[in-house]
Amino acid sequence: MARIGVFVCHCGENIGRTVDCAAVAETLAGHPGVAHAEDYKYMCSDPGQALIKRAIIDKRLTGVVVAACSPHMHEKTFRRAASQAGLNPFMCEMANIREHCSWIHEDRDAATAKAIDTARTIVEKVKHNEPLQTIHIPVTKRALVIGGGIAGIQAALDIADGGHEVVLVEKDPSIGGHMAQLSETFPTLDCSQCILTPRMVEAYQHPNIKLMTWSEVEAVDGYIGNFTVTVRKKARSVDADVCNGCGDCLAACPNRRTPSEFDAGLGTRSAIYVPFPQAVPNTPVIDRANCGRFKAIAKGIKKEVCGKCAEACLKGAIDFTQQDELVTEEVGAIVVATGYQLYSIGRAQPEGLTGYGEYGYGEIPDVIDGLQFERLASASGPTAGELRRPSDGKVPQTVVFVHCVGSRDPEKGMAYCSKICCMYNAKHAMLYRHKVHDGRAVLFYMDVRAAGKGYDEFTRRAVEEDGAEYLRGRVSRLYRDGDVIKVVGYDTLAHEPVEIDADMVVLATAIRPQPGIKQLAQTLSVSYDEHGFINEAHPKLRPVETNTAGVYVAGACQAPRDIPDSVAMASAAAAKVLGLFSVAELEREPAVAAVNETTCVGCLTCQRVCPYGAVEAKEIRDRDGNVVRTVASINPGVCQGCGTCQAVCMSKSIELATFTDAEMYSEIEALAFWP
Amino acid sequence: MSGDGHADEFEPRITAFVCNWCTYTGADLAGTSRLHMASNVRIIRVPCTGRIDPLFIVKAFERGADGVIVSGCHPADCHYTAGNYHARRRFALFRELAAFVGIDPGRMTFSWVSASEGAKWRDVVNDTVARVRALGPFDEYRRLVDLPDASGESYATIEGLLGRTAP
Amino acid sequence: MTLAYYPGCSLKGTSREFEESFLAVTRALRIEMTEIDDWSCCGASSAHPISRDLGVALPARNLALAAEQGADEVVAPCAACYNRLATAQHELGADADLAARMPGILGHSLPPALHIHNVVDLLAAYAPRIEELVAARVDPPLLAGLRVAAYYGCLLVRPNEVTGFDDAEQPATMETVISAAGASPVAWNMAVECCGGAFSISRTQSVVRLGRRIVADARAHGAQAIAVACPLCHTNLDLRQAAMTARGEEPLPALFITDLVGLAIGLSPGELGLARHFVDTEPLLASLAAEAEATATAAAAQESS
Amino acid sequence: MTNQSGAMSRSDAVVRLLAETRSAAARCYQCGKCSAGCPMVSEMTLPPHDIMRLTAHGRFAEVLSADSLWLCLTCETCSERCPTGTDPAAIIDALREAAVLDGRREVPRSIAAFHRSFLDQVRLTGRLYEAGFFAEYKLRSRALLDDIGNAPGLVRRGKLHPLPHRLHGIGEVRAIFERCGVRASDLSGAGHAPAADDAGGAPGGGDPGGGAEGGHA
Amino acid sequence: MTEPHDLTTEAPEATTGAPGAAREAAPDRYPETGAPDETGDLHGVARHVLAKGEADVVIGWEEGRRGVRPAFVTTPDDVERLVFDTRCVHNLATYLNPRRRQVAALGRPAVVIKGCDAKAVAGLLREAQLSRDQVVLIGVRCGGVLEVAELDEPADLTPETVSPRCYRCDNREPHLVDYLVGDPQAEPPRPPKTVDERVAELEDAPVAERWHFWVEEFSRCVRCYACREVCPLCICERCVADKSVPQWIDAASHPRGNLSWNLTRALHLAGRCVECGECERACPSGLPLMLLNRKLAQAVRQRFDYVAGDDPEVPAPVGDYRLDDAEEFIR
Repeated sequence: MARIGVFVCHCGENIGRTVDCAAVAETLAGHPGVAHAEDYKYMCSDPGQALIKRAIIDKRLTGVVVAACSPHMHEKTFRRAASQAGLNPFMCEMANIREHCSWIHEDRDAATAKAIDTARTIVEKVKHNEPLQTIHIPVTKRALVIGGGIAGIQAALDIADGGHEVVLVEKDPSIGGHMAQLSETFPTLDCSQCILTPRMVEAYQHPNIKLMTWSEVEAVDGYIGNFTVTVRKKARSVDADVCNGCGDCLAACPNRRTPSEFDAGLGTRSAIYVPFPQAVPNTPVIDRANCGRFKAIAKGIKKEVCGKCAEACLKGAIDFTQQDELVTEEVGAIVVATGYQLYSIGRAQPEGLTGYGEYGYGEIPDVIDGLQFERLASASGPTAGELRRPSDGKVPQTVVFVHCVGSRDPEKGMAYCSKICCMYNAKHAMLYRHKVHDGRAVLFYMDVRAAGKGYDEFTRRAVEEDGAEYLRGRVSRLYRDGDVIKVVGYDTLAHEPVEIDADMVVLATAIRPQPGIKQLAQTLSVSYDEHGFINEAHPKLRPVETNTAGVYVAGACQAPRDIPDSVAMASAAAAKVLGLFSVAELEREPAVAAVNETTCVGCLTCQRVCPYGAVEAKEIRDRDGNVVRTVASINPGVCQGCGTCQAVCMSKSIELATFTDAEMYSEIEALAFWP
Repeated sequence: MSGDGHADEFEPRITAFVCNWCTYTGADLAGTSRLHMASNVRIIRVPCTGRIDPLFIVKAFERGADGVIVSGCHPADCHYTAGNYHARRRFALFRELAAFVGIDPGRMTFSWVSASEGAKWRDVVNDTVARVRALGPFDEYRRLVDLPDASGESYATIEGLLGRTAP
Repeated sequence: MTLAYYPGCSLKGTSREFEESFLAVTRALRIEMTEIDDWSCCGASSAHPISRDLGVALPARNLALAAEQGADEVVAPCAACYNRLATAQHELGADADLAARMPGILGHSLPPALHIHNVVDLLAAYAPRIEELVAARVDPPLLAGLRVAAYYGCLLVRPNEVTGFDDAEQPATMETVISAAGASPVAWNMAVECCGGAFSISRTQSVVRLGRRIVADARAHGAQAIAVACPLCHTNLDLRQAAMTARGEEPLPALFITDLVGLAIGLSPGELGLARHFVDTEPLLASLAAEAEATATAAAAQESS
Repeated sequence: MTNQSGAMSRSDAVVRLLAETRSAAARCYQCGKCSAGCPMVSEMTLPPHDIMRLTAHGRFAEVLSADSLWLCLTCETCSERCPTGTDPAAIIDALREAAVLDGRREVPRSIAAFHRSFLDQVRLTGRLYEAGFFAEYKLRSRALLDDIGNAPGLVRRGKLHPLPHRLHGIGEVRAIFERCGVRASDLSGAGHAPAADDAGGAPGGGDPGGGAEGGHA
Repeated sequence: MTEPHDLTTEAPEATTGAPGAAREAAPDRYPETGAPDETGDLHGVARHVLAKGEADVVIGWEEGRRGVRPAFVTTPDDVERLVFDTRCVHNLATYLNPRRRQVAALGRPAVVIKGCDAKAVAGLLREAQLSRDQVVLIGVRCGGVLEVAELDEPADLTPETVSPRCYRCDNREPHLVDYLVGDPQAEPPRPPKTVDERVAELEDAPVAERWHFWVEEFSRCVRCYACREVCPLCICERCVADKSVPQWIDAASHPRGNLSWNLTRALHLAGRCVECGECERACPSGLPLMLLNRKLAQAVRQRFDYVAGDDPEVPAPVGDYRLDDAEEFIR
């Protein structure tokens, strides 16, 4: 006969306010199989847990039901307490009478009745629970980091320093991400390359880091501790081992006009290129879309075209025949750090977003975005650091910086604030004033959001020392008028319309996740929000984890974020990974399915539905070894406990532990008591 | 029982089978956001909508439910990648057969509610309760078992069961 | 596809020439349409600013008449009427309470959704036929090389989710019609800036201020004429242009888009009512004819040599 | 914005309109983009975003008595570019309607005269009888000399019909006015003398010299 | 509920459209058995098969005390007992069901199968209950059969006597065969009311009326499970109805238990049932079980573009899914 303890929590007054906890405990005390029932103000507190432990020992309880908050909150807490008192943790379940009851109903009677029913349902379930032992599964103590920006590099370094191998996959030819494109970084104005390049080299030379640039993750199978990742190493057409990065091939390449992605389209590069001087690895890549030879091949021209880079290469490292390569990596944890892209104001927009017709849809010359300004200001940029405007190379005497282009603009599809633009706008104004002393920097803003350490002081310096003119009001329209750009605005503090003839306009466009993030998230079966930012497991309490065990997130791919936060988040994710790798074996919830081989007829429908391929056919042989029957058999290591097989099994020969038929049936049965 | 219904009004009993990763968490979010809703729904948690067997729904009706909600992750968001796709096929067929044998489809709600759609969960709950309240109690189901009538006669006539006078 | 024609009050009065030009061109392009019988004013500049119901009911009456007279499409050459008809239909679609009350207010049943055209999208739909007629003309193309600034004003493109016409900030449909007519549209900045609309007589100095900016910008970008598609804009840029032009500056003729198409396909200035314009179009027409003549003789000479 | 119809009393309608505008204006976060793009902002004492601010805070006394409400061209630039979808154009429309229903008198005379004359002509003839409209506008706005120079040009160009059009459905049009609760007396008391900088009529510019348009009849 | 798909107006080609069309195009679908051996009549083939030892028993029909009954011929001499005529309505594929130990004990079977029976064999192959090389299939060209087998003389088919299953049969000449006997037959007559029409009639009735109809029918079910025993595709060792812990389906034969039993049986056959009609024919209480199967077959056809055919390569829709499956009923 079951001896179940029911513990009803007041949760301060979160539950007590609308649910009569005493009545719940009292009613449950009389329910068949319940040997102990009491209510207490804070079940999850130490005294609360002590109550449970003492009851388990004193009353020799065979099961515990804690009627309190959501299992997602404290199931682990109470199961640990139960096991400390000698009860198998899986005999302890929670009844959600807070999020699903007290918080969402006002009528006290209705809430109390519902709480009683919910608790009773879980009591009936626990009667049919079976004691289970956690499954121990091996952990492949290797990590995969997707994205080679500062967040990815930091995570990879921390994990590698923790003594574990890391595979760092980066889709561009070099790691460094958007940080490499910056000239100087706020709030200290130290040069971006100077603080980033050492980290890139450290990652490149770290014995534990396997760097795979010009590569993308194509498929991810398996589960925490045992992921099998297929990475597509795109053909570089250059043999990385032979190449010594001398750059002769770059000089020999006839095609000089391809717009450089690194210079945000302002500069140009050759078809065979290295994105930027300090690129890591310093191995060039042939951009087959713009290389004469490959364009000819694509058109089916038999004759060999160009090939000058191969001629120029003394080491013979150029290999036109190289093909994409699919590499499989076994890893135990994955950190997603794919970073961000800037919203473009053009006409063509992804679903749900709108362009900025009033700012010219990006077709007005000298109206550029933040990254393009960074490239103009950067010494390695197309203008070697001289602030010259793209159209005619003149040094602009008046530059207007427009805040919130796309951000905080629900009508354009992005209601959120992109967090870092106020800071880099102040920085841009300072950089401009440092380089063009008599120039005029005008910033149209709504609010200056500079909440980091030393941040507000930084923006005040831009105003007080560098003479940045902050005008409060959104710009209504930009249009080219002769040689200048007319900026039509309104100064809401001075109560007057403002029209400025700007030589150049810098738009602080919104931060968005990288293109293709949704496909990657679906490959990892991780959820994402309507913009494509990865959903964290819990906004406050589990910010670097995702709802898929073993997959962590860091940097701007989760939400707009500056460098200090991205680095901190990367180290946090690395800490999570190291925690995961610190145990010999992973303990896994024993929620796996098992086949009753006497009743299974081997129709193998379960094999067809299993998303993890956990079901194999198994032959039953008689003593003489000839096959009597084939049945299905489930590998407990691979099964993730979704239960689809049990639902499609006609003869109900499969039982998923923790959600067995008996347990489900008892929960439904309990509702028959519903008054 | 629920806030806005007046005392004598029929309060439907709704059983909800929800998947642990999306809708259950969405319902948690509705809780943390204090989104008030009807209290007629009793939630039973399953790992995935793929785990929900039509027998669960039939048994829920047999045990007195007036309406059933089945809810889980949106397609492509399933934590187990494909559980909701199998569930979608299974319930497409079950729903048509149930309607064919005379169970009003209005008594069953199928929905996708993600972990961030607390408000949608409240709407699913409130709409289902309102719809089933309009349909009234599912007495026909409860009367299918030939309970001995007052005189102790063990086999009630079929007409009695169906609440019709004998032809 | 039966097209109803809603002229609007100004086309019967101060902007008669727009109706003459519109009817002449539609006849030439073989666009069949019938004027809505017993149409009434859409209340354009004065109804909706003081009463939302009136601002929807007056145009809705005309939609109901058009539907009752068997039309499923309506063209309103005047941008203000077009905007009011579109807004009425949009509001009736969006506001159930208003839609419920409207039959009682109108005395007609609620009009079904009609496809509402303005003159620009109608002409754009017939651009191939315009090009055909221009090519078929024997004498040399009159408008070749004529630089025209396409002026949309505000009511054609805004509010965009109501009119649904082209792009609210960078429209291009009128440019396609101008090119079809053989002229060359000019890139300029004031295409969608408001001309002052109904303040023409009640607050003329605002209209002069706004109009001066528009004409100046057109002239600065080399336009020889401004193409308009609204009688209000035309009145403000034609009748009021005298007040906008400084000493010694040549005024810029304001032509209706239908005038351009008419001239291109060979209709005479008389048929297009050009004489009714305040800014004289004669000098421009003369210079165009002369240019056309010159190119024709040069081509003939070149051929014979 | 739902609004009044004949049945509801005017004061109820005003209360409802103001409540609706107030809740609609709550979406505005004062970014100033509407005022930046408004063609008439330079002539307004209360630019659109200030109107939104006062409306959001229920300070209707100041809003309904502002000239600026009447200087709006209804060109929809503000609503088209508003980042939060507050639709200031619709709010200002509704505020004007509330001002009329509330019998507010602070309306620039010429504009009050324009709207009143325009609607009178439409109520009387079913269409805008322009000759009658110009006459009535002149009387109401007392701007007798404005555009006098243009009158002969208009007549010569046949752009001024002497007689109004006979509308068969004139009864329906008048019924519409009545059922929409728009009375001939609306805006009657309104109209203050033009403010100092408000020049009122056309700067006397008439036809640019008779000779120039000699041309074709 | 989706509106009833009216198959009555369906041109014959259409039903054979989906899976059948592929068949004509690819005659080499059965490389392993080669072209069916036209050795003429049933007896000749049976004698050949037994004589050559290709099979230990030929399962067919023979004259019984009342009408025809299934026959198990094990020696070439007895092949004369085999008959085939309009009374041979039974679906002999049920004897290939592994649960029938006593038939398996007779050794390697050869079975005489009509078109509908062939579909059942394909079903068993799809679910690994049978492997193709374990059985010899003797296909017979069929022109439709009577609904009643217990007639002393084979009667001609009339609209009243023809079995409802035969109307619009898309497999009158089975393809999943090693041998094919019998002459091409004309199309069977159309019964006064086809199954589709009966389904449509019920669907047009209001929900409450449908409920009453089925409760009345199910109240007559005595849970003898004949429908399960006769069905070739009910392959479970222990049926869920026999599972008592937990007892999902009430064992008692009151209407509530019968409703959940019949719902579960129909759902377990969704996308698998070949509509051979044996369950309805075997039911002692005369429950219209084919209506349930037909309704689900229509749903499977409309929603998943699948019609059960006799090609084991075409996967059944159960346990499969497409990203664009219709979800109009999901919020």
